[in-house]
Amino acid sequence: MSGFERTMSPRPSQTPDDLKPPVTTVGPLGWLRKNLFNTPLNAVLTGLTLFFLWKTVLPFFRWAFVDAVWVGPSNLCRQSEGACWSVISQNIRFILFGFYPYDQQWRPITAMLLLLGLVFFSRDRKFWTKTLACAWIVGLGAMGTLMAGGLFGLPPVESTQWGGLPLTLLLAVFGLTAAYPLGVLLALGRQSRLPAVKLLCVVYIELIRGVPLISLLFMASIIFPLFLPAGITINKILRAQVAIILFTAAYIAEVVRGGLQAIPKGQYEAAESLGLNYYLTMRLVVLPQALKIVIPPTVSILISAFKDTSLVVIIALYDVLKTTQTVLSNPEWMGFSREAYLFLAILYFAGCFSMSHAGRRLERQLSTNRQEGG
Amino acid sequence: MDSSQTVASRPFHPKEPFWLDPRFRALLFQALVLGAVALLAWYLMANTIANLQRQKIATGFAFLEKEAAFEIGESVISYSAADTYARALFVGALNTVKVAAIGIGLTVVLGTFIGIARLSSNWLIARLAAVYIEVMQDVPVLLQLFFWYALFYEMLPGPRQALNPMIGVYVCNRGLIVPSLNPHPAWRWMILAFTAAMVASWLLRAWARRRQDRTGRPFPVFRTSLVLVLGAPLVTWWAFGFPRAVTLPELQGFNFVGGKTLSPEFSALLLGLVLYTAAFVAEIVRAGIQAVGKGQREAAMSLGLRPAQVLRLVILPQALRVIIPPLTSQMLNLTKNSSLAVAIGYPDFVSVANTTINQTGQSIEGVALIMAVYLFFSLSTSAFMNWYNKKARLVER
Amino acid sequence: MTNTALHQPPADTAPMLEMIDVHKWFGEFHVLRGINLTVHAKERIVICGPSGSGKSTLIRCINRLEEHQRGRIIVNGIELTHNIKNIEKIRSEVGMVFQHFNLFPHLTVLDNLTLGPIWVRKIPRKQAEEMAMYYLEKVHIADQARKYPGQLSGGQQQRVAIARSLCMNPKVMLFDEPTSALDPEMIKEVLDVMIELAQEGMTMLVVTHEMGFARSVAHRVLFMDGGRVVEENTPEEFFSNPKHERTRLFLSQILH
Amino acid sequence: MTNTALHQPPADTAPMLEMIDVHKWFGEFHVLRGINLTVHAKERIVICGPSGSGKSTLIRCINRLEEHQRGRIIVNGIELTHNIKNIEKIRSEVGMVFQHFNLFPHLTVLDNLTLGPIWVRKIPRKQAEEMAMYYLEKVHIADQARKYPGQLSGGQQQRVAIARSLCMNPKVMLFDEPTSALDPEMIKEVLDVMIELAQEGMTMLVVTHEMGFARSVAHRVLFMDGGRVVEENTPEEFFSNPKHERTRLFLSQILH
Amino acid sequence: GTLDEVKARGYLIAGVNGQVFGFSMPDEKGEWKGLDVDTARAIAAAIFGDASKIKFVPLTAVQRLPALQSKEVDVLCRNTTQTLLRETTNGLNFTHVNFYDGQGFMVPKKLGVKSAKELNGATVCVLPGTTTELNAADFFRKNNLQWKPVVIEQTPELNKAFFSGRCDVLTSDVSQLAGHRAVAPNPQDYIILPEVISKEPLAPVVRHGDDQWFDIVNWTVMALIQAEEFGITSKNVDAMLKSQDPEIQRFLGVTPGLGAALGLDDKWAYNIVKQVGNYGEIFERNVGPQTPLAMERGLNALWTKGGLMYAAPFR
Ligand SMILES: Nc1ncnc2c1ncn2[C@@H]1O[C@H](COP(=O)(O)OP(=O)(O)OP(=O)(O)O)[C@@H](O)[C@H]1O
Ligand SMILES: Nc1ncnc2c1ncn2[C@@H]1O[C@H](COP(=O)(O)OP(=O)(O)OP(=O)(O)O)[C@@H](O)[C@H]1O
Ligand SMILES: [Mg+2]
Ligand SMILES: [Mg+2]
Repeated sequence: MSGFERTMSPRPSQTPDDLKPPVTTVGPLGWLRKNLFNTPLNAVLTGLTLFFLWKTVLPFFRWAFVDAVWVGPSNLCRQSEGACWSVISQNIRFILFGFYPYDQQWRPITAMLLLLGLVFFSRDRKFWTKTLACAWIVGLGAMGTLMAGGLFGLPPVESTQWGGLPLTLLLAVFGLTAAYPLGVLLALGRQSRLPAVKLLCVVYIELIRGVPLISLLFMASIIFPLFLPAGITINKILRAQVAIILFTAAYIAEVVRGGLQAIPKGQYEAAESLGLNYYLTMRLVVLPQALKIVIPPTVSILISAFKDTSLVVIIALYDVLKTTQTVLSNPEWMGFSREAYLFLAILYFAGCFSMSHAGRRLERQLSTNRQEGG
Repeated sequence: MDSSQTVASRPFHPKEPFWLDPRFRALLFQALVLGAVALLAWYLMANTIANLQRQKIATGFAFLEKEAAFEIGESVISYSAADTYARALFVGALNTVKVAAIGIGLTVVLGTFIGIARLSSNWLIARLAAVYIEVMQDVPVLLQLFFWYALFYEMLPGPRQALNPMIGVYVCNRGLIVPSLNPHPAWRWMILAFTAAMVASWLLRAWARRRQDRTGRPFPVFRTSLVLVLGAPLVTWWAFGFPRAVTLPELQGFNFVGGKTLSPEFSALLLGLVLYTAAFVAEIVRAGIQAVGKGQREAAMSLGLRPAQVLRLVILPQALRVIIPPLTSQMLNLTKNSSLAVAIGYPDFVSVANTTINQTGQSIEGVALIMAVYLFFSLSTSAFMNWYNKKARLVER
Repeated sequence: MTNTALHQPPADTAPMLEMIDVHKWFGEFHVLRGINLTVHAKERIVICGPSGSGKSTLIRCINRLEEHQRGRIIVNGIELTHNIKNIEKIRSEVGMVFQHFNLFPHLTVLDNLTLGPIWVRKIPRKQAEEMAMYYLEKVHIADQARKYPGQLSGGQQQRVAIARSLCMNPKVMLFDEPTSALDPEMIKEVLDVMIELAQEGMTMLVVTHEMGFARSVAHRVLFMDGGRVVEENTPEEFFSNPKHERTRLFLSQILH
Repeated sequence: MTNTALHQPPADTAPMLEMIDVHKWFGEFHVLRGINLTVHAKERIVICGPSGSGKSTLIRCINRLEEHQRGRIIVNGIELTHNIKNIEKIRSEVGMVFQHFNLFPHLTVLDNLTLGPIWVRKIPRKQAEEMAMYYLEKVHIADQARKYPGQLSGGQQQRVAIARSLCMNPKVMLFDEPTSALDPEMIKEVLDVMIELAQEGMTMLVVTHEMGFARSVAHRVLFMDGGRVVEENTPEEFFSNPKHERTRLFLSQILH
Repeated sequence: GTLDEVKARGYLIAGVNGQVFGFSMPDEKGEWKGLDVDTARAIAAAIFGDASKIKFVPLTAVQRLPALQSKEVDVLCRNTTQTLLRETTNGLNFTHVNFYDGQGFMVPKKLGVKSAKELNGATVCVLPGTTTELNAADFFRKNNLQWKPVVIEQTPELNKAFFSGRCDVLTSDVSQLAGHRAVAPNPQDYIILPEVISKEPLAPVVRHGDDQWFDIVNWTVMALIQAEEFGITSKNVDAMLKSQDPEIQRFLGVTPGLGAALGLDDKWAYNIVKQVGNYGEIFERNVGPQTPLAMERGLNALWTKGGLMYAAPFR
């Protein structure tokens, strides 16, 4: 290449200190060359990609922002070329809160803000203290009270009337908090030396992991009532919740098992020879280490559990996906699925992305911790 | 030694209280656990039986032999409403297998592609791949299915205004309709030729390896096989005089008649599952490739191997060991997620089973069938995994 | 440190540990083939022998990390049987130090030390920490109390492990090759701590190949081979005048 | 091994390797600042210098694991340009041994050795295996041929890596700190193999801090700092009478 | 019995469909609207004298019968067709029919189809698991027609699929077709074909074995009909209290006796009419010509007007 022709005749290097790198390798130009045009193939690919982006992003931008209708009735939308965001803005309260009594909807809003606040303060390991744990307990209690009412002069609201985002969050948050201990127990059971316990746990875990979640939801919604003696019923939401818990627990169990297997045998022996019994060994020595190891895979399970709550639409629970679909089946708003589903996608994305972000951050913190302290 | 006398004088207790024996405790605990589980199972069974009797719901699988009396939108084998439930369920299972198999194939291709793009030295492409992976992983697959399905029927025109990008090919909200080939003996021969070429390529590979071992001269197996596999059917086709009579799809009454149809339900399901799962596969592929250290590539390169050889002889064998186990579980996930077909009207197994439950009221049997079918899939997958892990471990140690 | 003081045989008290015809099998493999051993209080025993001879297994049987299948093991008057009360009692009276330290990496040094006292002995935290600091000083490492094990060198870690055992006020201390995972310069700091411990009259069973330690500290040296105690002798005799051919061979390999 | 034999300067043949005013930048960072170096056949060069001085980069430029941006590199008469044929040719004539061995873990030792000959040199397998066994014997490890790299010790792995390079019959061998990832007792076995290689007259460029090796084997020692060859000297002169202040400082740190 | 449980609980739980406009569907404030919903409200009014003491549970087709059987809901007002097998093998009792329906077909006008017999080769959208699916299969089989079903369990998805042209035909109960048409972007573009291929008497459902509860639900529906026959509406019901007609006096509880016989307050019928209205009002409000559904009374007119709505005497 030309660079070589220039240097064909060897010259002694006089002042190599002032020598600048070839212009094509540094600066914005160097960056472009290195990252976008380093080979002919890459140059072609870059060109094609830019063309593709030009052809897709620009029209999308026009559709989503420039020509969009943000508020206003549906007939306005039908005349416009762009996105009809008013399908969201006009129905936002039903989408977000479902059947929750219209005049009481400040309560789910407050509860969700509370949850958001708690999550925000839990994002950093620095804040993981007893106070935060208490705050979570108090917070969850307060959220429950706010949602259910019946105390402090709040009119009671049946859980069957909860819908929309609070229901999604409820299924996710309680699903995860309850599945976690159960998953840990199952993992311990699977590692147990007692053959019967081990067998039970293995069968449970493999069975649950082998079937799709919706078969469990079907079970919860149509078979479970048959299991109960005549006259005893359990609320539909609770049954779906139980199905989600049982499902997630099996996955958590497998992840935790990975952590348990990573703990060297010497740790058990050291604990045993201090005289700690099985329970204390697990609680004080093994689990704290194992659970720390498995934080990254746990986060991805939490994310998929959060996404999986959307499957409850199939058993007619009014989570945020179902409320959106209900709006879409209203004649006025029929045909604006794209906008509505995009909105939901953004909602879910925000939730999942912040979780995975927090997970990565936690992982980083833990790995530095381990270097200095573990 | 001399310690026996000291011991003889010491009182000891050969019989310990049995309840302090850990072996006894272990047995007791297990018995308690098993008992509790059995009790629970018995209790549920008893309730269920009582409820079933009280509500006069039939039990057992006798319904499988009854006439299903409902239609199924698409089927790999022939089916009509006059067939039995068993056949209807079988049709559903085949539909599940169909979407899963095609989906798995496409997912692996797309996922590998995106995974490699994620590692591309081209910044733009790497970024785009990263964005794709992040977005797809963070949006529920059910929502994606709804989105694609809605897009299909809201954006595409009806059959009468169908897009006609090529002669005989129509795109409309009834799906993608392509011409179908008229029956001709040539087709069977071409399939035969194709199979023969595959076998020949396989033999060629073995031969080429032996020859290279003997003489050192490598043989361009891949290129030759490609020529063979593509050429043999073509030659057969030519030998039969290029029969190319096709049935063009034609708008007759409501719908296109003739030709083959890829329904929107199937397409939306396939698209949703593939796009979603490919994001996970891409991450797996990326991790697998990155798991092979940079040093391995450098060492291979400094032996003078060409880039393709580096990839084939050094990188891939190592990367695959890392990739295959999580890849299999993603394949299984795709299969399980295909059960969401029920939400967008593709008649997969769950969908057919659901209808069956509705018609017969025998929900326990129906859900049990669903679970059994998926368990079968996942147990066979884990059997494969065990086999593979054993093999991979052999290679490593 | 006076060697003579160390070599004074212990006062003849009731035996602290007795093993009578102890056998153990791993599956079909006969690891311990009739071990007889009596250790009195304040006695210090060094066990050596080739790899795979069953030294670790012997020592691990004493606090029931392995279960023996024949014979009797009596620690401080309590027989090791399937009675869990007895097992727990014996474990809290027997301290064990491992080759690989086995400190708890998620706990600070101090928490490592107080874990047993607080949860097994049920001592208030404050008191447990005072005791922990006392023993940390004993192993010359009090300034590291707030660190995590991962931040310490191997020698420091092993000393913490010794202090952790001491915090349980054990009657007997078992050491399983406590220095063999250490770099040469660290071996000495650990051995020094063990010698101090010996001077204070701790009953000790030490599996080690540090013959210098054996010579200067042990009352008796046991040589094991093939699951049997082949030779039992005073250190002087053992090193200068071994009785068995096998011992002689082994010593020639060890003391190059 | 006779030191004198090793130190005979090589016959003055055509240069095996020439580097003329070679520059390299990593982004804005000027790593190699005008390297001029001529190596004749059978010459043995040791390169040393502080960390980050560009030793690895220099050596990696020679077989194009890094691309230089100015100047010329000519190996055995072939100039390194963007011509892919030339690069492949040079790579098959230059052997490289890495700090971390970089053996292929999915192949047996034998397959590691035959990979290059079979696929690059297109030699029949049988012949390639014979040759591999020959070189394995040369590095004293013929009995491990059927094992996988993971089953070998570090020293054994590095010797396999050397044998793997030798199987390609290279004209020049490059070593990038071949012993720095090894335990002390293994260093010796690897250095011994390298010395044998030197005795047989291989042209070698070795980045190493093993000054004993440099002293006994090298014809020339290059000292690099800040991307430049600061000093170039015979080993005797280099160690006894370094010309530059910087070299002296470095040597005082290395040879404690 | 169920009545005591409901009273103790303080509200009624009714299973509804939740996806059929005009019969049961939430509006944008989450308020339930529809004919089935109002029927259920009438039951609450009869029991508590307060039509708002009620909770609705949306149920899918698969869930509805188990939900009733397991007592998750007290009564099912979910356009459920009365059939012999359902009454017997599923242990249910259908009360008085609150809507006479029949299965029909809806097609876009522009297809130019006049009769269901011309539907050969059509793609048909159908809800799975209902009698509808079976009737359709029977119909096409009987007439030897080719068809391709698209079965989607989610009604909104099904609707959308049809209106965007995914199917040529939507088959369902005629009332629901009207409901679906009402929600179409351009309702006038669709016609409902004349063939009604089945009888679909839709009635609230209760469990077997609780006769008192059956009576309450049964007579509540009849009270709605009877009120219309008497000409009592929510507006004039207070005035009607002063009516001299002994039948009306008995009906509205001015003359006590009827309510007590059901185990309810004597004002039960008054409360129903006062709070929910009579059958005619409910019909007009939810599905009548003024609504987007624009349904004629047809079979659902009073017997006096040539329909099938006929209440047994209140005495
Ligand atoms: N858990 C086990 N299962 C089966 N065999 C075992 C087990 N633990 C030890 N062994 C075997 O028992 C024999 C004695 O082992 P032990 O660890 O007691 O030897 P050792 O004398 O401590 O040797 P070293 O000096 O290598 O530590 C060895 O052959 C070993 O392989
Ligand atoms: N790929 C790279 N990108 C950017 N900088 C690099 C890269 N590789 C090396 N460098 C930098 O170039 C300088 C020289 O690196 P090189 O590895 O050649 O040093 P070295 O002399 O081999 O040091 P060491 O003794 O630590 O191996 C270092 O400062 C290093 O950080
Ligand atoms: Mg041992
Ligand atoms: Mg280097």
